[in-house]
Amino acid sequence: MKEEIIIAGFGGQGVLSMGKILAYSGLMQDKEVSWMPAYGPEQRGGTANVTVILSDERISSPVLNTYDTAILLNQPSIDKFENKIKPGGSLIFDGNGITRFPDRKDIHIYRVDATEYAAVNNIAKMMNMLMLGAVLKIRPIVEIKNVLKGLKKTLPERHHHLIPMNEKALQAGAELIVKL
Amino acid sequence: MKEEIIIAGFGGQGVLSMGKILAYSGLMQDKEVSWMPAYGPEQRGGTANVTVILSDERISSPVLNTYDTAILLNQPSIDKFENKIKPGGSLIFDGNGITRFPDRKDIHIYRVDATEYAAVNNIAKMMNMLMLGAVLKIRPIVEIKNVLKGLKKTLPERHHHLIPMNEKALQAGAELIVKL
Amino acid sequence: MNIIDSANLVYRKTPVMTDLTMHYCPGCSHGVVHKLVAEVIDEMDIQDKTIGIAPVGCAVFAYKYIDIDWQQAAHGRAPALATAVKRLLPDRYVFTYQGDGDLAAIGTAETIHACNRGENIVIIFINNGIYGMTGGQMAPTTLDGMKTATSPSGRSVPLNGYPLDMTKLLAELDGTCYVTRQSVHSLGAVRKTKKALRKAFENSMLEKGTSVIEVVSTCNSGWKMTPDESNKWMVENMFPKYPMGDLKDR
Amino acid sequence: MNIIDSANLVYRKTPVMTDLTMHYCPGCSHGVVHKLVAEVIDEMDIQDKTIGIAPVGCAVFAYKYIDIDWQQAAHGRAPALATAVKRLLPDRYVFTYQGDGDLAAIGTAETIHACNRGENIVIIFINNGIYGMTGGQMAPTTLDGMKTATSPSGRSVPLNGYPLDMTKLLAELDGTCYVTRQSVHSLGAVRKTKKALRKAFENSMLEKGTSVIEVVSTCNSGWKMTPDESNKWMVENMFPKYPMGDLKDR
Amino acid sequence: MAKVKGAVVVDTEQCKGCDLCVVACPSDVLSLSKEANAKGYNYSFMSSPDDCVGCAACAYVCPDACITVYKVKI
Amino acid sequence: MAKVKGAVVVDTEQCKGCDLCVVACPSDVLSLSKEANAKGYNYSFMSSPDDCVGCAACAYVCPDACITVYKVKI
Amino acid sequence: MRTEQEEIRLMKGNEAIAEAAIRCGCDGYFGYPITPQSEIMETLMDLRPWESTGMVVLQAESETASINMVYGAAGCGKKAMTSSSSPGMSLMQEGLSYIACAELPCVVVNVMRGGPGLGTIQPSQADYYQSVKGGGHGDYKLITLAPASVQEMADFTMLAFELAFKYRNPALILADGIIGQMMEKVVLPPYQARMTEEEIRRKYPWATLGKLRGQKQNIITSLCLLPEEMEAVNLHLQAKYRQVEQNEVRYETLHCDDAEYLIVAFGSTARVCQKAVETAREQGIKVGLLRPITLYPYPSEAIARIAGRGRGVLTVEMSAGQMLDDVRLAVNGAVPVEFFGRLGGIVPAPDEVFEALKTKLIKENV
Amino acid sequence: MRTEQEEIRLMKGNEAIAEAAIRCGCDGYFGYPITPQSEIMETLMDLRPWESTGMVVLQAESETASINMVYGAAGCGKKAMTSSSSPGMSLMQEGLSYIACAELPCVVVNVMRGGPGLGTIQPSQADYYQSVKGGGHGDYKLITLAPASVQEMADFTMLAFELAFKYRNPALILADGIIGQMMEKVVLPPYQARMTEEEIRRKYPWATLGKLRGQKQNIITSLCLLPEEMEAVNLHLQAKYRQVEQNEVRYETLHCDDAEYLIVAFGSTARVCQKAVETAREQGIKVGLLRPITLYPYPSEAIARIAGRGRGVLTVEMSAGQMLDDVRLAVNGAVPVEFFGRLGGIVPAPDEVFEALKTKLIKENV
Ligand SMILES: Cc1ncc(C[n+]2csc(CCOP(=O)(O)OP(=O)(O)O)c2C)c(N)n1
Ligand SMILES: Cc1ncc(C[n+]2csc(CCOP(=O)(O)OP(=O)(O)O)c2C)c(N)n1
Ligand code: SF4
Ligand code: SF4
Ligand code: SF4
Ligand code: SF4
Ligand code: SF4
Ligand code: SF4
Ligand SMILES: [Mg+2]
Ligand SMILES: [Mg+2]
Repeated sequence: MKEEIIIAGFGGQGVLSMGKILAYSGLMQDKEVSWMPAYGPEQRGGTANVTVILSDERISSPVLNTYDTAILLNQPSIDKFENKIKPGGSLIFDGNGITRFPDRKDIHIYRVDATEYAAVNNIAKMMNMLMLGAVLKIRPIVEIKNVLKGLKKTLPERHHHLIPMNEKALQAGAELIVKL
Repeated sequence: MKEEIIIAGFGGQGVLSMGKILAYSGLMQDKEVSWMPAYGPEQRGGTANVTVILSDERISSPVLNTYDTAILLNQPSIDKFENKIKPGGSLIFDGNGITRFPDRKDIHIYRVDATEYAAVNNIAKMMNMLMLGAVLKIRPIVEIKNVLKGLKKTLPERHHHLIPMNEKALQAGAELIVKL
Repeated sequence: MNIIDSANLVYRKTPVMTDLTMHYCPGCSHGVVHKLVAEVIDEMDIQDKTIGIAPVGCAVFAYKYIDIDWQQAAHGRAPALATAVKRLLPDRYVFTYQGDGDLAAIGTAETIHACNRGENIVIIFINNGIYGMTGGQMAPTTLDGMKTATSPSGRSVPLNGYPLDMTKLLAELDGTCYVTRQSVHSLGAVRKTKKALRKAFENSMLEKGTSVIEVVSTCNSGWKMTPDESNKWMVENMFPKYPMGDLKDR
Repeated sequence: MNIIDSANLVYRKTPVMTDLTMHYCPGCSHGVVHKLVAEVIDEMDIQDKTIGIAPVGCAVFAYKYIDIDWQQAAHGRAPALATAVKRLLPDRYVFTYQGDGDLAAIGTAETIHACNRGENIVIIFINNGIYGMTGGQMAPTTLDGMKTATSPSGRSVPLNGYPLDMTKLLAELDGTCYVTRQSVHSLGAVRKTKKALRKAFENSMLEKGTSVIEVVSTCNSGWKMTPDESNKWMVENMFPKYPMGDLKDR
Repeated sequence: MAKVKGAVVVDTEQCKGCDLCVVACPSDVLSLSKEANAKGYNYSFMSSPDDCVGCAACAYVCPDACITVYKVKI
Repeated sequence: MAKVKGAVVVDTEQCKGCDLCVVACPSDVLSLSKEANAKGYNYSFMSSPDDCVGCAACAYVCPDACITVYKVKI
Repeated sequence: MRTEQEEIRLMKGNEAIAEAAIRCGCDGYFGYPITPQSEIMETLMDLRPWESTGMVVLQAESETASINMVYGAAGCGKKAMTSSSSPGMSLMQEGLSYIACAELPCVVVNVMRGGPGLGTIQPSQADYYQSVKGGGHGDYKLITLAPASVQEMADFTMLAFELAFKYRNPALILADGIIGQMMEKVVLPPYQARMTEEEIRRKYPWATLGKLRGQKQNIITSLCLLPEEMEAVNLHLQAKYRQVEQNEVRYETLHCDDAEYLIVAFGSTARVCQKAVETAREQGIKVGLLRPITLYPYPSEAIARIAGRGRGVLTVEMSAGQMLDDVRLAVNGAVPVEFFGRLGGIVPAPDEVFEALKTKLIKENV
Repeated sequence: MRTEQEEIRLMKGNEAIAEAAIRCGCDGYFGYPITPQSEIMETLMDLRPWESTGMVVLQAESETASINMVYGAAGCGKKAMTSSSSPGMSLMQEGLSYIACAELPCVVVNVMRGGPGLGTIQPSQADYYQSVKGGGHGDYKLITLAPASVQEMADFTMLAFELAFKYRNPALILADGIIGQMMEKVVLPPYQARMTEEEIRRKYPWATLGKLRGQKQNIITSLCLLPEEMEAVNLHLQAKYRQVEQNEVRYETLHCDDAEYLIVAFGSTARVCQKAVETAREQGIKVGLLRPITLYPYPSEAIARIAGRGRGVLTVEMSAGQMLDDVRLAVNGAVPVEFFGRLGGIVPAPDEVFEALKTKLIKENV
């Protein structure tokens, strides 16, 4: 098993932490993992992206040309990464503010309106967990229980009370998938 | 014509300026010249030396192994340079404070008590001119008139009145030579 | 009644600012100071005679926003560049624009010696008590107890030393003619800062020496507060250590 | 009557000095200060607990003459070395010995920041107004009008800036606990300097911060005077700009 | 004393929604919009335009030079 | 008041003839010698030994730590 | 149950260095922030080792100060380190030359970014020359380790200290933005006690800890005004470097046994190349990969040996071709040596490398 | 009668640089004292060019400040220069990397002394790597001229400015303590007027002299946060370097036509080697000498050509063997390349070189 993932969006959308949770969950399942951000002074605008690889074997390049799965949270990310998905791979995008929809025929495309759902339900900070729930429904690369274990490991103790809320978001996100 | 000269002594004995006068005089006679000091923070003791080359041809190395003529003003200099004089070359030394006299048989050795003469005659600052007078008597590589021209060029205007004194010292020095 | 008419114009962006959107975080003080510098250049009509020296810090791209000739200096070295530029072009207005890391840490020597030589330049010193650009590390001016990425439990004097009042030092130097501390958190403060900047630029041609304008500023990203909270925190916490006003004017 | 008898001994070279002949020019102030430092170390009985940091400057070979452990720092960086040594060996006495070029030109940032952090070290600052080691060039502390190899017609403020009173700046910093200016041209001056040195060394263990002892000194070679003339010139010309006495003692 | 009436124009695309103009306005003229601009910021706008006195406090403190101010005496 | 008598020993080989001790001596005890030492310096010596009061001023100011001072009360 | 000491963690390369430093008994870290390595000091400040192991962590006023603080600490026989990125490294060159000459053991980390000048904060390998040829003045060498994984960031921190003390020489960890910023699994080394002063005095009698009664003074210096003495210092250094060259060459090979073509690459570029080699092997092209782990001493012999059996070498770097010199010197004309690089912060993609292999090397040999 | 302008003088290499700088219209010198080159600034201060040509001469607070002052001055299209010696050069590496990337023309003089560390003040050539490989971070090159006589100290000062402006690139004069301190005859160039502002605006429209109405702003920078842009900057630099390599290689040969053995040496070492070649020729040994004048760009082709005809090459340096790499790269295995060097401030004597020639090279070929 090997899954090569790109997650991209605006700084502030939780791109890097979504990747971190994925990577940590992989670690919980004894996979080899790599998490490689395109780093920069994000707080001052611009886009953020992270390449996450989960694999049974030792990972060679943490930098990739093409991906199995792309999780794209804004228009510039779709423009940049749509063409870098392997044929047969998956593109999962958030519909908020998208003006040009992805249209490749040789990949699976899913729309997940996590931002809207989060806004409506006043859980803006859970947007990335909603998205992750959807992603794991589509590509069940790690088990939800390991995601929760991972969260426990990474969140500081004082935030552990938020874990049930995260779990709910993961479940809710799985319901938002619209296959195009 | 090519003359390779080393001048060595204590800092303060006028080693470098004697070399400079020689080099400048060479220049007056349209020779190629090079003046290469062993530089260092002299003011804080130690010995000074300078290699002077006068030649009709372009000079290759300003740094030499062996010399035609050595002008040595103290004991450490004799110890260091006596053996670096070419067979048939000249060693000219000041007798002041010398405890081990040079004794090579294949070179010409001259003693010139310039320091003593300068002290007795209260012209300590002329010591190096006395020595130079002797040197030029022994090895007439440049003409006295060019030395004086050179002096005129190098000395600041306000010191030009000292030139006759220098001339006298050159003449007096020529009388101090004792061939060993 | 049509109020919005050029005849009724009270305030608009000076044309000395370019049209690019600044890369600063929302509410960052850098933007306000940029605007003021541009306005002063505009009002003095010296756009063709002014050369700016940009630092390494959040303001590294200042050259994109103020429409004059610029040089971008290595971290901390802006005063060295400015020295050379002004000495070679004595009838030009030359200013540096520097952060507290740039001016008061790595550039300490260059700053002090430019001021001590009395170079006829303007030094604009944005003191936000933090390294904004690199993600909020401690600066020499970081207050005691203040949390930053390299003082996560708050600056501690035994560990990290005292907050440094660099401007006070610069006022001590014979080479400075005008040293002042300002801010830009309110209308009044902005007006004063602008006046100070104008005076400093004018000093450039009077051969009086170096003018230093510290602007005590916020870095809401680094401070992890909203812009408004930052302003309030600044007034309450920064001002006591870095009090407003002229330190020297001769 | 045999006066010369160990029973009657009043003064002799301290055994903390080595037997090497110092490389300094005849009459150089460095020698006197070396002796005093060694005497203080001797009297405090801390030869085994003291680490000296030598500069780049005429005193670069200080380590040959004072018989303790030494590190020789890059030009200007002695305070950085001392910071690390003291932080890693807090029960040791750590001092730097620096010239005015070393401390007040290239080492400005290191000096100011060590003092501002309040490192518990002693900084001995030999201000002879010139770069002795390299042949007498202008230093930041060179007086206005003073001739040096790089100001052959005398320092000129418009060209070279103002003489820098670095010690005054250091006294302004919160991290310094004791800042004093002394000299070694007379018996009285020597005694005072020694007392100041002792106090500074004692401060090292009190966690009060940095102690700075400037010794206004002569460089007769660089000044092109006899040692005695140098002392007189110093009193007349250096003292007005660099007045004797404590600038800070807390 | 003649009454004064002001108005401001906010460059809503440049605005970063920092709220500083809102806080600075002495007459509570400005608010941040519910809607976001293309960069995702809730821009400032005149929620109580009639109260504007054209004092330009908002414009002076705006870091992004988004505000143009007009004023008439009436 | 008991009279005091001093004497100094100059390390003539280390002495650099800087003259500072000569100037510093309140009793004009010291002078520079006519003769030079091995390093070429005219070293300091007690030219008026009887006047020495053992005050050590000379020793304190000597940069090269050449002077040892003795004193007795007589 | 896993103990805390051998815990497997997911962390950034920069964080791994900080963790490993504390665990291997580092005495002092001195640094100045710069992207992409600021997390090293940030992690240390967060972990507060001064409360646990007693390690000192100090934010200096500049890189110049940092490296000279390292000099001071190392002079006391302490395990001292600093870290920076390219522009900051340039400011350390004088200090490094002093440290090398004074023979002080210490560890320096460079997480390279795109240059020259202020450049960009993205990954690069263009400080190779500076690192292994000598960015500072004079004849000296830094033992240079090039990690290619987060695990190696941790491991090489320990190894670097080991080598530094073994040879009394600064050791450089030459990483890049990728390795610094990426997260991987890492097994952290167990905690090792800091050296006691008695240990230091015994093992490193040159250290300036205070001159004990009856002992000679210790002097840390790089000054010898007499050129004869300075030459002797240099000859001693050179002899030491020959030792290092004999004992400490480290490299890793992949598919080199039957390789007709050889790729040479270090650090994260080697990871990218590994993927390219996999692709090539899938297509039946016999390519091998040699990854120098020590950049100084350089695995010249191994390269000469493996390259000599094949038909050509491709050097891949994130630079205009710097290690290329050393590959060419190793191969010494035996087979063609080609180069592929991306510059100024761009990371080559695996398929670009594969493409370069085909167009630059294999084609040439057809 | 000789005019003042073409006067023949006896002067030190350092003094020649100062005189030549004024004469070639230099606008600004910024420096910090260090032996063995302090006479450069001292001579300038003595000549007071600010009263004649208007040239600015400023003693900076450090080498770091000096090189950044040069950046500022050069950014205005002015002819700016600095000088230092080895340790001071190390402090300039960040600045040089910035200057190279911002493409600013300027002249830097390094009068090398023995390193590493504080070392000694005696002559050395051990900053070769730092000069031509890149002591600073990133991929950049300094056009590097190696004078071997006082005359060349003067001539290369002019030439360096010419090349610097031709390529908008820093030019380095890499001399050593011998050339700096020795006196020789020198014909000084005639005075050349400093460029007027109008001239600068016309010839160097990138200069920051103040943005005139209707013109675009000029920005001197080395920053490109986007790696794509930074790569473009780098590719542009690399293309320029290829140009330099094509156009500007300079070297001198002696007795190379029939040479069986070739000595390669630069700077004052080449003078020493010339004497060794004379001795060898007297003894009937067919030795030639190639003296690279430009160290970057390096005369690799010439060396390959001449060495290819012979039986071996001896590289002679005042270092542990740094240019040796470039000689080996040029020869690329065609003939044996041997090395003779003295280190840490020692100047090789002509007979030592002759001896090395016999024992290292000729013997091997017997
Ligand atoms: C030599 C060097 N060291 C460090 C850095 C990294 N760096 C970039 S900006 C900065 C500090 C910025 O802080 P400040 O000057 O206060 O400006 P601000 O961003 O707060 O406006 C640092 C350390 C660098 N670019 N170069
Ligand atoms: C980086 C560097 N720059 C310059 C020098 C040359 N240098 C040696 S000592 C010195 C100045 C000495 O002056 P000061 O510090 O006043 O000490 P003094 O000799 O007067 O006691 C200089 C510039 C150096 N060794 N290293
Ligand atoms: S990080 Fe701070 S200083 Fe930088 S732009 Fe953001 S708020 Fe302003
Ligand atoms: S040069 Fe000056 S400071 Fe140096 S030893 Fe001589 S007198 Fe002392
Ligand atoms: S101009 Fe004055 S009243 Fe009008 S919106 Fe702005 S701040 Fe408010
Ligand atoms: S101050 Fe400017 S940027 Fe901030 S909300 Fe108001 S208009 Fe927008
Ligand atoms: S001890 Fe006093 S009296 Fe005696 S020689 Fe010395 S200074 Fe003069
Ligand atoms: S002070 Fe010392 S060195 Fe000077 S003359 Fe007197 S004894 Fe000699
Ligand atoms: Mg800041
Ligand atoms: Mg001094």
